[in-house]
This record gives sequence, structure tokens and C-alpha cells, in this order.
Amino acid sequence: MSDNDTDDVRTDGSGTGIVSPDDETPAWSERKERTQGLSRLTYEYFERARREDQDLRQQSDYVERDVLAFPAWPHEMMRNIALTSFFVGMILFVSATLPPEMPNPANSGVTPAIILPDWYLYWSFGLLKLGPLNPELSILGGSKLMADRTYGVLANVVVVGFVAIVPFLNKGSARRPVEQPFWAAVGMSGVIFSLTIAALSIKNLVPMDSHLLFDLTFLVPIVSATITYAVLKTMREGYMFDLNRRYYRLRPPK
Amino acid sequence: MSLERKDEHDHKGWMESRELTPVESVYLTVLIWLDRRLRVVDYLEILEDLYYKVNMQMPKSHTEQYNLDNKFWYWYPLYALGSFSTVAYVVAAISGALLGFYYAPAAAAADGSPTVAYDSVMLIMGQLNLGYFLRSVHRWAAQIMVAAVFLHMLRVYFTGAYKEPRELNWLIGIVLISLTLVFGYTGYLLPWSQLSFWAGQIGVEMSLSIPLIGEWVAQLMFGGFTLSQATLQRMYILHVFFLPFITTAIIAVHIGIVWMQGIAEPH
Amino acid sequence: MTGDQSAGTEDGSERRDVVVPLRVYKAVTVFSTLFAVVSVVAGFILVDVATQRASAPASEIDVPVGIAGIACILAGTVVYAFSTRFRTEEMGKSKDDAT
Amino acid sequence: MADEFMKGFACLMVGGLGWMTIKGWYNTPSFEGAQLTGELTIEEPTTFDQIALFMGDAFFWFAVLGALTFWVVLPLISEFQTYLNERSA
Repeated sequence: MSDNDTDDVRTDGSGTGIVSPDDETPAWSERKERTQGLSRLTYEYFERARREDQDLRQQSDYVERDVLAFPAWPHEMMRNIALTSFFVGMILFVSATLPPEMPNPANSGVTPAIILPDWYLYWSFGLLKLGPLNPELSILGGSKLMADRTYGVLANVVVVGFVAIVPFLNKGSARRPVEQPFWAAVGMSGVIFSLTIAALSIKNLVPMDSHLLFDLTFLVPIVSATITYAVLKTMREGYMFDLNRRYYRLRPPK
Repeated sequence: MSLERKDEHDHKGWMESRELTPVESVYLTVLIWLDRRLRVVDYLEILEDLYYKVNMQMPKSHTEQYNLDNKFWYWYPLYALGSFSTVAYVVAAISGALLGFYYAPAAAAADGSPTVAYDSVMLIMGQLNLGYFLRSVHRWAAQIMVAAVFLHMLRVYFTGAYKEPRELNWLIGIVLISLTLVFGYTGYLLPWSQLSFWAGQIGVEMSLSIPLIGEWVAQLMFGGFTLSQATLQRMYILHVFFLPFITTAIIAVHIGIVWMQGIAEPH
Repeated sequence: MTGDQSAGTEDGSERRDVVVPLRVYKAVTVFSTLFAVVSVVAGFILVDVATQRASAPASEIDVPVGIAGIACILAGTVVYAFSTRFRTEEMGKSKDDAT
Repeated sequence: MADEFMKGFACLMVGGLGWMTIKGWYNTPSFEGAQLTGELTIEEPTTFDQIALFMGDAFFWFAVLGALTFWVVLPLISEFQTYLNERSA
């Protein structure tokens, strides 16, 4: 917040900036040739972090231990113990006040009004109801290539498979959503899709036309992805503008 | 601690030198009086000392080194979701072990009459002292664990924490999330109520519709193409024997890798 | 931080801060928290007793005990809230970091 | 800023949990059907029921208004004040 207004170059909130004042410093164009903007900044930051970590370790006051990033013990665990004890208190509170229900015994003769798994399987259950999207092959005389339910099981495999290969599709050192608007938008559409597909799976409980709901299931994620992308891109431009302004204030063009 | 008394701070003189309101001076006098007699703070200071002795052995954390604390601390709850799901898992394991004393996976009929399994759950809910609380804790811990695991995955995704060198842990995480869901599903079937029965039906149909190996999977997981005693037995063994061992082992690996690699923070 | 007490911030919200030695700060934190926890729990127990675990009809509520219970809960809260005005040297207010 | 966020979040959590509990007791007739928003499940509320029902509403508005206050109203006021200060300075 207040960092944005100060005149000294502080790129990450710590002391030194990335712009060194001597003539050995590569020109703006040279910098730009490699990478630019936030990813560049991230790179610089990582480099310095690694170097300083290395220096600290070599001072030998520290136990020799190869830590690539943020030590889990004790910094992270202490924090987590404090936070998780609140959460455990919450578990005990809700279980004391809201015990689970107990429906009637199993009866294969009576089909209940609601056949549902627990809420966390709704998305998977919803994927089973994608029958209308099952492609029909004209070669087979309009009959479907596979049964609707096979198609639904396959949809589950596709979704989980896609999530699994994300690290191999999205590489690089960008971390924050604002550095990677596209992937953040993909993630956002995934989150929204898991919610809409869950709504689709309980469509007889949703007060809405089922065809409309079916269409919305696929439209809403796309819309939200677009909005996310636009917002993050705008934020990113804002950061870039700020960085450029600071840069040129320091080294005005001739 | 030595027997010699430490130099005590001159509280009285100090209090007189300050402009304290009457309420404040009474408040402080009472608490200092208690402190002088009970010395709870001494014991806590020993703990504090211990913490710092351990702490000093470690390299500085990223947030300390770059003074990011005031910028990041309100994201900490999101970074605690992993531990949180582990804690919920432990809570569910303990309450589940206690529930196991009373539950019997037997005689799964489907004619609307209460079975042994159903009756034992009813006994836990109705007659056992604090039994309803036990089942409630088990169920809520499971629900919250699933929610925490989902949110944990989202946090990892949106902060790009799955990137090199953590791809392997992302894959292990996906295995874990699936195991959690299977855990939930098998547990859902155990009371053998209407909901359990029909959720089981869906499961059988899903596995039957897998191409090529469908029938084999249905046989393996559900003990046949219709729900029967074999189904309940299998779900029970999966829930209390197979899944706990597998999941605990994989969680250990998952956390071990985090331990070795450190937590990835966004910059 | 000028002097030992800074009354309020620029935006006019009056909030008294008392700077105390570290040891006293620890004593205040530990004992006020203990006292607050004990009296809140005790207060709830008293309320439970007075209302027979919220099952007694309105005419049979033990009013003095009930009021004592609620007073206990309030006292615990007040003690805890009061403890937040004490701090030690170099302990910034969290608001100063943020702005 | 972070402080304000956490306070608002705490209001939302406490209020939400309380509201959910009371609604779970009084407004959830059965597992099948409306959850937390259903009809009242009791005919003649006793004193305690009335207190609980009132608390339910109180929790709800505490969650909504608390979050609104800390996330929207207070930041707006402080923004406005800095704006006024800048103009007068």
C-alpha cells in the first residue's frame, strides 16, 4: 500500500531494488529481451532469496539442512497448531449441536425421493448426467457410441486426468494468480464448474427449468473464467504501469 | 531454577510512577499478586525458551527474511488447510476406532426391516452414553476433512505451489483426494439405511458401466451385481482396514515430501 | 509511540494503551486469559443449573443463580477485553503496520 | 487492513456457525427437503425456544452486518477521511 508511494525502489518490500545504478547494468531493452514485468521480478527475487539463503547456511551457525523454501518445522507447524486447534474446536462444537440424521433401514422395494451420495460426490454424480452431450455417430445409424453411463464414468476420468497433468502443462516460476491470469481463469472455471455440475446433479431440487440449468452449467464457468481473466489482466497492467513509472522516474529516457 | 530469588521488578514503584486509572492499578495489582504466588508465567517461559532454542537452530523462514509478515498473515489460514485436513483425519480415526467397538457389519437385508448393522448404529445413537456425540464427531470430522482437502487443493492450484519441484506431490495429492472420497463413500454405506442402500446401487451401476473390466470391478468392490451382505462386508473392511493403512502411509509420504522441500510461498 | 501512553490515533478513535514491562505483560496475558476462560465456563454451568439445562418452565427458573451465571460470563469477557490495552515496549499496534 | 479483514471474517464465522446451529434445531424438519430454511418444527415455543429463535436472527444479522461493517463501511469511512484530509492539507 504505502510502498507504492515511496520513491525508493522496493520491489518486494525488502531493502534492495533490482535497478543498480552503475553502467554495467544492462539497458532496459536488454532486460526486456529475457523476460519482462512480474515474471522478471519474480526471477530476480528468487535469485536473491536463494543467494541469501545460501549465505546464511554458509555462516554455519545453522544446522546443515537443505531447505529449498519455507521450513515446515517449526515456523509452519507452530502457526498451524494454533490455527488447527480453533478448527478442532469448531468440529466439536458442530458435532455436539448438530448430530447426524438416521434415515429408514434399507429397502429395495421403495425408491426414495432423493437418491444422492454425500455432497462431496455431487460433482461426480453430476458428470454421470451428461447423457445429452454423448455424441451420436451417423455411421452407427444414430445410435450412440457408448452407453450414457459409460460416458459419464469416462467424464470423471477425463476431469481427474486433466487435474493430474496440470503441473506438466503449466511450467515456469509464476506463483500468484495475477502473474498467470490464464491459469487462474482456468482454475476459476473449474471451481465454478464443480459447483454448477453439483447443482445439475440435484436438478430435481433446484427451482429452475432443467434445460436452462443444463445450459447454465456450462455457460457460467466460461463467463466466470472470462471475468477472472479480465480482472487479473487489468490488475497486472496496473502493476506494470507502476513498475514502469518507477523505472523511468529513476532512469529517465534520454 | 536456582533457589536464590531473582531480582524482582519493583512493581510498586513502577506503578506509582505511571498515570494509571484506579481500575487499571487494581487490575494490575491483582494479576501481579496472582503471578507472584502461582508463577505460571515461569513455566510458560521455560516452554518459550525451549521453542526459541529449537527455533534458532533453523534457517530464517522466508517471511522473516523478507519481512513479509504484515503482508501475508491473513492468508495463513489457507496455508494451514493441509495440516487441518490431517488433524481432521486423526480426529476421525480416533472416533472411528471408538465407534468400531459397537458397530457390527452384519446381515444386510434390503426388505425395510432393521438389520444388525442398522440396529448397532441406532444403539450408538440412542442408548450408548455420548454415543451420538461420537458418531457426530466422526461424521463431521469426515465432512470437514473432505472440505479442507478440496480447499487445500484450490490453494495449491491458485498459488502455483504444484510447480517444479513439487509435481510428484501434486499427483500424490490427487491420489489422496480420491482416497478421501472413497473413504467417505464406504463410510456412507455402513449404516445400511435407505440412503446407504441407494448410494450403493449407484456405485454398482457405475462400476458395471466401465468398459471391459466393469463386471470384474463390481465383483471385486461390491461382491456381486446386487447389494448383499458381501457388499456391506467389503465396504466395512475397506473402510476400517485397507483405506486407513493406505491413506495413512500416503499422507506420511505427502507430508514428508513437504517437509523436505519446504512450503512454497507465492512471491 | 510518544511516551508510555498514546491516547487514540489520528482518526480520532480514542483507545488507551498502557505500556508495561515485559514480565507484567506476560502476567497480564496469562492470568487474564485464565480468569476469562474459567469464569465463562463457570458462568455457563451456572446458567445450566439455573434453567435445568434449558428445560425448566419459565416460572421455575432460579433467577439469582441465572443472573450470577450471566454476570460471570460478562465478567470474563470484560477482564479479557480489558487486558488488551496493556502492551510492552516495541510492541507495535497492528494498525500501525498496515497503513 | 488485514486486521479489518480478519475481524469481518471472524464476525462471519461466529455468526454463521450460530445461525446454522439454531436453524438446524428449529428450521430443518427432515433430511429430505429444505435444510436450514424450512418451516418451524415446533408448535408452541417456550421461553427458551423464543430466546433461541431470537438468537438465530441475531446471529444472522451479526454475520451480515459485521462482515459489511469491517469490509465495506469502515474502509469507506477511512478512505473518505483521508480524502478529506488531503483536500484540507
